[in-house]
Amino acid sequence: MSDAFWLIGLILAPVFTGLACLIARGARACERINVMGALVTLGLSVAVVARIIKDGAFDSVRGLLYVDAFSGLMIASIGLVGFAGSMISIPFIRTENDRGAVPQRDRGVRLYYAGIHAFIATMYFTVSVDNLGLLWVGIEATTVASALLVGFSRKRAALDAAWKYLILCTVGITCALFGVLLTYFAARIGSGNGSLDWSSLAGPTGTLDPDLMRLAFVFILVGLGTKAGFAPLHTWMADAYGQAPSPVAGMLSGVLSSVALYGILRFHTLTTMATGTQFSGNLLLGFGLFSVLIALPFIVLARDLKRLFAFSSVEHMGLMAIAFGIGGPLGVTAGLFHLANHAATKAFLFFVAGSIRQRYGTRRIAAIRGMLRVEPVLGWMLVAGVLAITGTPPFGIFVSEFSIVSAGFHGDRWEIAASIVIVLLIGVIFAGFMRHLIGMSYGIAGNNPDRFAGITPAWKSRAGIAAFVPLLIVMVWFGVHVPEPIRDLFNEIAAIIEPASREVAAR
Amino acid sequence: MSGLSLPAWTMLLPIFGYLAAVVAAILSVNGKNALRPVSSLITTASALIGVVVAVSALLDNETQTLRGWELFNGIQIGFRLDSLAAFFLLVISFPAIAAAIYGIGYLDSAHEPGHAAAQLPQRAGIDGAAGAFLASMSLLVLADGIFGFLIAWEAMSLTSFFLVIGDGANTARRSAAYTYVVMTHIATGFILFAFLGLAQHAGSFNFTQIAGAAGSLGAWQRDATFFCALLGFGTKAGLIPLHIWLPKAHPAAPSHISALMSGVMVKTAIYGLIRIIFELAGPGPRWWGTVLILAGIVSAVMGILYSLMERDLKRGLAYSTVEHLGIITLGLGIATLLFNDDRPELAAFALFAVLIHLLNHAAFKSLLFLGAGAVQTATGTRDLERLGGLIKRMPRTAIFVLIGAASISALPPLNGFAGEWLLFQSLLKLGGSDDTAPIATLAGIGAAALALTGALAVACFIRLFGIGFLAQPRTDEAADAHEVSKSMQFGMGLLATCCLFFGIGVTFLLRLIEPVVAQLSADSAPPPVLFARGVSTDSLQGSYAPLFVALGLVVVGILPWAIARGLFGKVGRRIAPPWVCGFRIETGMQYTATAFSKPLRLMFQFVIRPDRTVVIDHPDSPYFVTGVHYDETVRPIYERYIYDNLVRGLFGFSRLIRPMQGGSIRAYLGYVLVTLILVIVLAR
Amino acid sequence: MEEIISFETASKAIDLAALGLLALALFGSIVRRLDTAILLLALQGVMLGIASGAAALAEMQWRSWAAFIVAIGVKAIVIPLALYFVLSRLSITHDLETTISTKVAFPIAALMIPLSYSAIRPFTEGEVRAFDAPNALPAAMALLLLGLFTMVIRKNALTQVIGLVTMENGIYLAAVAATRGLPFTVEFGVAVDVLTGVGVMGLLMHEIRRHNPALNMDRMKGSIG
Amino acid sequence: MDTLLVPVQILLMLFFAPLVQGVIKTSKARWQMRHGPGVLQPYRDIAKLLSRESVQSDKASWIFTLAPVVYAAALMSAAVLIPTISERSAVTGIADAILFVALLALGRFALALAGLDTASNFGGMGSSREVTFSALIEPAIMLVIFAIALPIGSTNLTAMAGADIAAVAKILAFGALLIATITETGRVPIDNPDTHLELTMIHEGMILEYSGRPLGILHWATQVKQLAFLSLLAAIFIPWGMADAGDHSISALGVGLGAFTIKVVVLGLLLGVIETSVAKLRIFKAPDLIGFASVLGVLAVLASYVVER
Repeated sequence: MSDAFWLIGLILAPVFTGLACLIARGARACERINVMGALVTLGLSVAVVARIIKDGAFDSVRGLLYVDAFSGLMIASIGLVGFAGSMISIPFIRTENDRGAVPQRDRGVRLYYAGIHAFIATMYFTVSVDNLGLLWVGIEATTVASALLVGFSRKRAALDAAWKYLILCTVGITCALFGVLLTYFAARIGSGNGSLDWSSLAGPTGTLDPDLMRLAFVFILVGLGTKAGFAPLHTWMADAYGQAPSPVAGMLSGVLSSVALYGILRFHTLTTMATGTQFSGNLLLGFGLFSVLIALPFIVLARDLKRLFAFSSVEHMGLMAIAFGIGGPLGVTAGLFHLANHAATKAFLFFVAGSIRQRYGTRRIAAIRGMLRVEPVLGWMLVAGVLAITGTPPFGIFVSEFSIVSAGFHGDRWEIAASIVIVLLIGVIFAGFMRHLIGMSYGIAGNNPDRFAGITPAWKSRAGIAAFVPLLIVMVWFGVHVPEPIRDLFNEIAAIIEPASREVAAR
Repeated sequence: MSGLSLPAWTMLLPIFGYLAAVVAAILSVNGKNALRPVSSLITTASALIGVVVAVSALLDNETQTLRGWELFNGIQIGFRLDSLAAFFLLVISFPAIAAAIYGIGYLDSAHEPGHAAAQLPQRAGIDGAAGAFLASMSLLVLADGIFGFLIAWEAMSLTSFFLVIGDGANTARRSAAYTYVVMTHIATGFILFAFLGLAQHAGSFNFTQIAGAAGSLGAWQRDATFFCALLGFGTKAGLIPLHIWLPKAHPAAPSHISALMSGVMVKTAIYGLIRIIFELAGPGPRWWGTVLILAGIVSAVMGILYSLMERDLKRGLAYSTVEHLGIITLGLGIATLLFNDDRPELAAFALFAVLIHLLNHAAFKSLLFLGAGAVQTATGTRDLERLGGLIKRMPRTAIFVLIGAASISALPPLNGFAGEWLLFQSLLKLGGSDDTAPIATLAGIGAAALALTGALAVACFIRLFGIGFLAQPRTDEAADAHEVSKSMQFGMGLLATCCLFFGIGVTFLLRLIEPVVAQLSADSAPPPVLFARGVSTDSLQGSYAPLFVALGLVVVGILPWAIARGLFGKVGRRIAPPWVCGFRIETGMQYTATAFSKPLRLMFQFVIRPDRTVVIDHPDSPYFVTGVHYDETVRPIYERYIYDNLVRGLFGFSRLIRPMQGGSIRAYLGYVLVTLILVIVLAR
Repeated sequence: MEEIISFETASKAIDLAALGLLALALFGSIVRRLDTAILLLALQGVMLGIASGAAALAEMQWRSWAAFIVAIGVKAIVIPLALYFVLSRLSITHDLETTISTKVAFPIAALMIPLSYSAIRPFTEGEVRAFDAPNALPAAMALLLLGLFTMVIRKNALTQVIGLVTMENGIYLAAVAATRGLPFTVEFGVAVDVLTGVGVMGLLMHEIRRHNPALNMDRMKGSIG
Repeated sequence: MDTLLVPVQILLMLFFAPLVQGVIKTSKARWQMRHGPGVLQPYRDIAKLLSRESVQSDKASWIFTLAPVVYAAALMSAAVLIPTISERSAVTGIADAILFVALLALGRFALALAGLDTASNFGGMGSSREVTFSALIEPAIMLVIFAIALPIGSTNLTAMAGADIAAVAKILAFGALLIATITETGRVPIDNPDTHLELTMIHEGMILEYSGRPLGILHWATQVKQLAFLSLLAAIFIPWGMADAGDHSISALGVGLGAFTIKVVVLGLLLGVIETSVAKLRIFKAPDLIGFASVLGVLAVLASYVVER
């Protein structure tokens, strides 16, 4: 079988799974299909990634699809989080359904599964196309696919959130499209023929008009930045993540924003090739710092668990932006590593949040108390997750944040200043998080938390374990040891994102 | 001298041991009750191994390294056991033995709600966390490279955080733990800056390479590094005003953990400072030493003052930890100043003083915390005002605590004095190092401050022991206290013995740590001669021979009684109630702890600003008073003036920003538009 | 087959269409009545039709004709009609309540135009003169900004869709101006996405109307912070 | 001969101390136009007390019993350190000035605990005040020691005896040490040795519960402490006539003994004068005086460097 097969299969498998769910009879059948589909997809993604790691980039469908190391990283994270997401969905949706919280009962369940698989498919599509225009199409498709999932529980708040999400992201994405067009023009001015194929643009022949590319990048950054959730374009996040079903929220936060970042970085590369690293790098740095700064107060004052995590996503997207803005092999690899860690950790956290909501019947932080006594396992999972996301050892994010900052220290004085600032901000954010965490895990359990004691706890069902354990393994594993091939992968990607610095990460 | 010359991998044995203890604890969660002490016993064994490894490494004085694995972007995990690390491994391990053994009995019979370890899970939690705590501390000193250091550092803070918060049942502990973890985390940020600056210069994360590149550091790099390190490690060391977490957190933990935190954990900060100053970033300009000396003086004096004002036994001890870390910092400052002045032989002397005092403090502070725990176990309270008369009810504990109190008050011939004597001598050396008035005055002031601290410490521990253990019990809890279990006694006894022997045999200790000093001051450092026989008038050094002094004290102590006996024969002794102006003696008549420190509170009003509350309740007419409640509390000024404002500022800022997320989609779209336009304009 | 009109003429036509679109969008951002706004949107569609038609005549490729059909069909007829349909079903006055007065809105909206021109001038004037229709790109960018601006100042969900479509028109104009157009796959994908996007919006609007019959976006305050 | 110095010194201190006390009391009496009991009275008092049985508080513990032993041991050993008839401290090479201060602290520690152990309120009050004042005076003493020790670079009392440092420094240091002496020996204006008014007493408060032999020992030890301070003053500031550390010929020692006697008697008279001529301070005014001692100390340290020898 050829690579092409795997790749196409990777994109089509979720699609078919989704369709199958759509026509499936009954919720249980749906779940079974979901499991199979998820497993197949995971297998395919592993195959593709392995292929990429083994012998580099390849294309298929007459150059329509093209995956390099960077796509490989994204496929890996989508594979992991997507699998975990579709697994955790089973106990989650089952509980919701038992509680009658799913609109139109089984039909709603079918739509849900169809939705998440379609969503996953669009993400795979986005990261594996060659043509930047299609990349745009893919990102817009993710928005459309996920908007309905956000509004899944047809409640008012959910619908409003979905509306905001859709409108804001569509607006952003439209700006991005303009950016894509400008890129096209830039290509035409630069080298007579206008093309949007990454492989040709980023290739040695690709020359772009610097000034126009600069403008193009501005639109791309603002447009896709809205999707990725840079402050002050992040405003839809809190509502969307807060209202979306937790598995979806996990996928949105864990990978979707990273996919948007992926898009930005592709153009970042083109821009750097056209204008040198300074321009786009500084923009990223600026947006990143601002995002971390803006995320801080909302984390400190958060009242709602999932909104808290949403703002932490803003923070972490900001950190990644800073890492790529700092650039250089160190910065880029650190950013990529952070991307991977954040995907696993944040998905884990949202899944935990979902379980907590089902257990306590609320997302209000003030109402969640004494978890370590009421629900020890879940409580410790929350503790672990929060410690991981706030960058404490032995979790991966500690390593990646450390590398980001140390990369900053290798930069010029502005980058040193930036890294000092972010360390302090992260410190305060940690303070905010711990305040909530201590309250939730240790505080005195009030207002009868046993109201919902009857529910089947998501983290105890087999599917739940299948969702949590892999994520947890990745979180901890990357904290103590990063295997050789993965490090090589990162270096390879660094060479793709910053062709200027093609030598592997120093030391 | 030469030790066992163990292979390199043995340095990790204690760590694995502690981790085994953690595993044992986890396994015992739902296990049988008989399995309770297993974890603690494993910890004890590992600590013993730690002592052996450390001592033998000190004896055969050679640096051993273990290559670990590369983690990411050149982050190397590696281990190194040099003399300094060995010394600190020793400081970590020997109190750990006592604490672990003590813990067995303590957890069996702890009173305070939350520490009550009757139910197994909690006990397992404490044992496991304790094991992890010790493991991380040992790892900290063994780590060769900033990343391993930081991981261990954070792990140390987190494990101790979990120990402090316990089951978080009461608000006080939650807030204590919160303050602790937040402050230590932000402090870690500064340590990170210090390290990363060096790593960036050296192009490596490993201490060995960084130390190698230290020579070519720029002046401002050195200064920045030192500054950040001072802030970061100063917080952990509890230097005023960075210390506010310490008196909150240390008492909250179970007492044998408090012992480890106060006696050992804070020392890791000193370890970090020493590494930075003497190996990684030094030598630097003079002001480093001066700053350290001044910071030390402030912490020492203020710390002991606050300790004097405390009614809570363990809080008092925690403040005295602030004091002693101040003293150690003072000594470190002297060493730094001399080291930076390129006077290695004098710096070496000061280093001896620092290390010895550090070791001693580990002994007696741990001992006193264990004692406090025993009192708490026996009486269920830590409030001095509710104690009294314990010496009759728990005689052994009383003796141990008395030894601890005497040592910490720097009374000869116990170990506390040995350290202080060396410090005074190094102050003298500092003053003599160049004859300019400023340095001399600095030395003089330092001596005065040290003397003041010592005298206040005497007062403080007279108060602690006198009010807590002597005379009559003030409450029923104190009245029906009983001696604590054997394992607790053993733990305390072990440390008490350490106090005695470290005091008498300080000479041997000095010879033991000789390689450490040699490694730091890059100079063969002969240990200071404490005892000079035969005096030639030209070289008259100050000297202190503990053994002779001890013997002398005994002889001279017996002498007058012998004389009296010889002259006037034997006389009897009658037991009678004391004379209280003809009234019947009541426990209420006894001096209270608050009253005892009243004069000092009045004299130092200007720094400690006590809040006095007097409530006179009279049912109807103000002339018929039924009762007067007098309370005097001390709320530290820096909390009032620094930290409250910081917090207020943070929340103010947050409330300011929050409306941005108003929920209006048009506002959000507005942000997009504005951002777009701004960036377009900026980008051109 | 060979082209009916020359590229120059086509460019002229596109240029004029661009200016027309600009005027319409500017006007659309300040009109008082909702159905007027829809009408203006339809006119924008017509303008696009003209532009794409001209391009098609010049290029004589079937996909340029496809673009022309889309412009006339979808943008000039379907979407306006759909919006009008929804509007008629809505239980709201056809008056638009803008949030800021026209006196303020208009100058701001007008400012977008010089901004766009100044941003793109270097490529449409001077020695590196890349395009035959110098107004196309600036106009496209201005449409983008104006559409966004309309969305900001209007409360009603419908007007937000109108603003969005205006932005889309901008893109479309830019795409058309790129004579010897974009890769087909891209255009196709874009079209599909836009349609599904609008479709989903309709779906959501339908749902939202259950609790927010006037589709007033200001009653959509999520939780704060 | 050198090793013999230790017992000589001990006996000298033990049996000289009451005499000095007597001298002071007599001089006071004379200044107050009284006849006074005569210089040998302290011997009689101590002898009487030593021969009496003792009464002990039934609330007290073994601390109460042990305290006098430790107190006496500490202070008498402290007295041994001071060079008296010879410039050579009897225990040079074993102990130095810093140990002297530490031994004072040890004595204080024991006695203050005993004061708290009796369960009566006077004891606690005495201890509280004692530790307060000594906490304030100890820095002053240490400053004096450093003022002398810094220039000569040694805290060895043999070296400090008659060390040549700037006269100004010496005078300042003398003032500081004099105040220290007054404080440590519990004399007017800090404390009043011959009253038992609860408002004023400090030292007497702690030992209020003692009687018989222990009390005798305590008094004795206190007098030894007083003598130790006087001889410290003498050794450092008026080293005339002390036998050179090198030769300990009988003659030299004889001269030293004579000189020593004269010096301490003179100093004793001086204390008498002070005690008669000034009024006792209110207890919370005393710190000002003691603080002044520290100031003098700091100035002394400065002077010992700034001013030419």
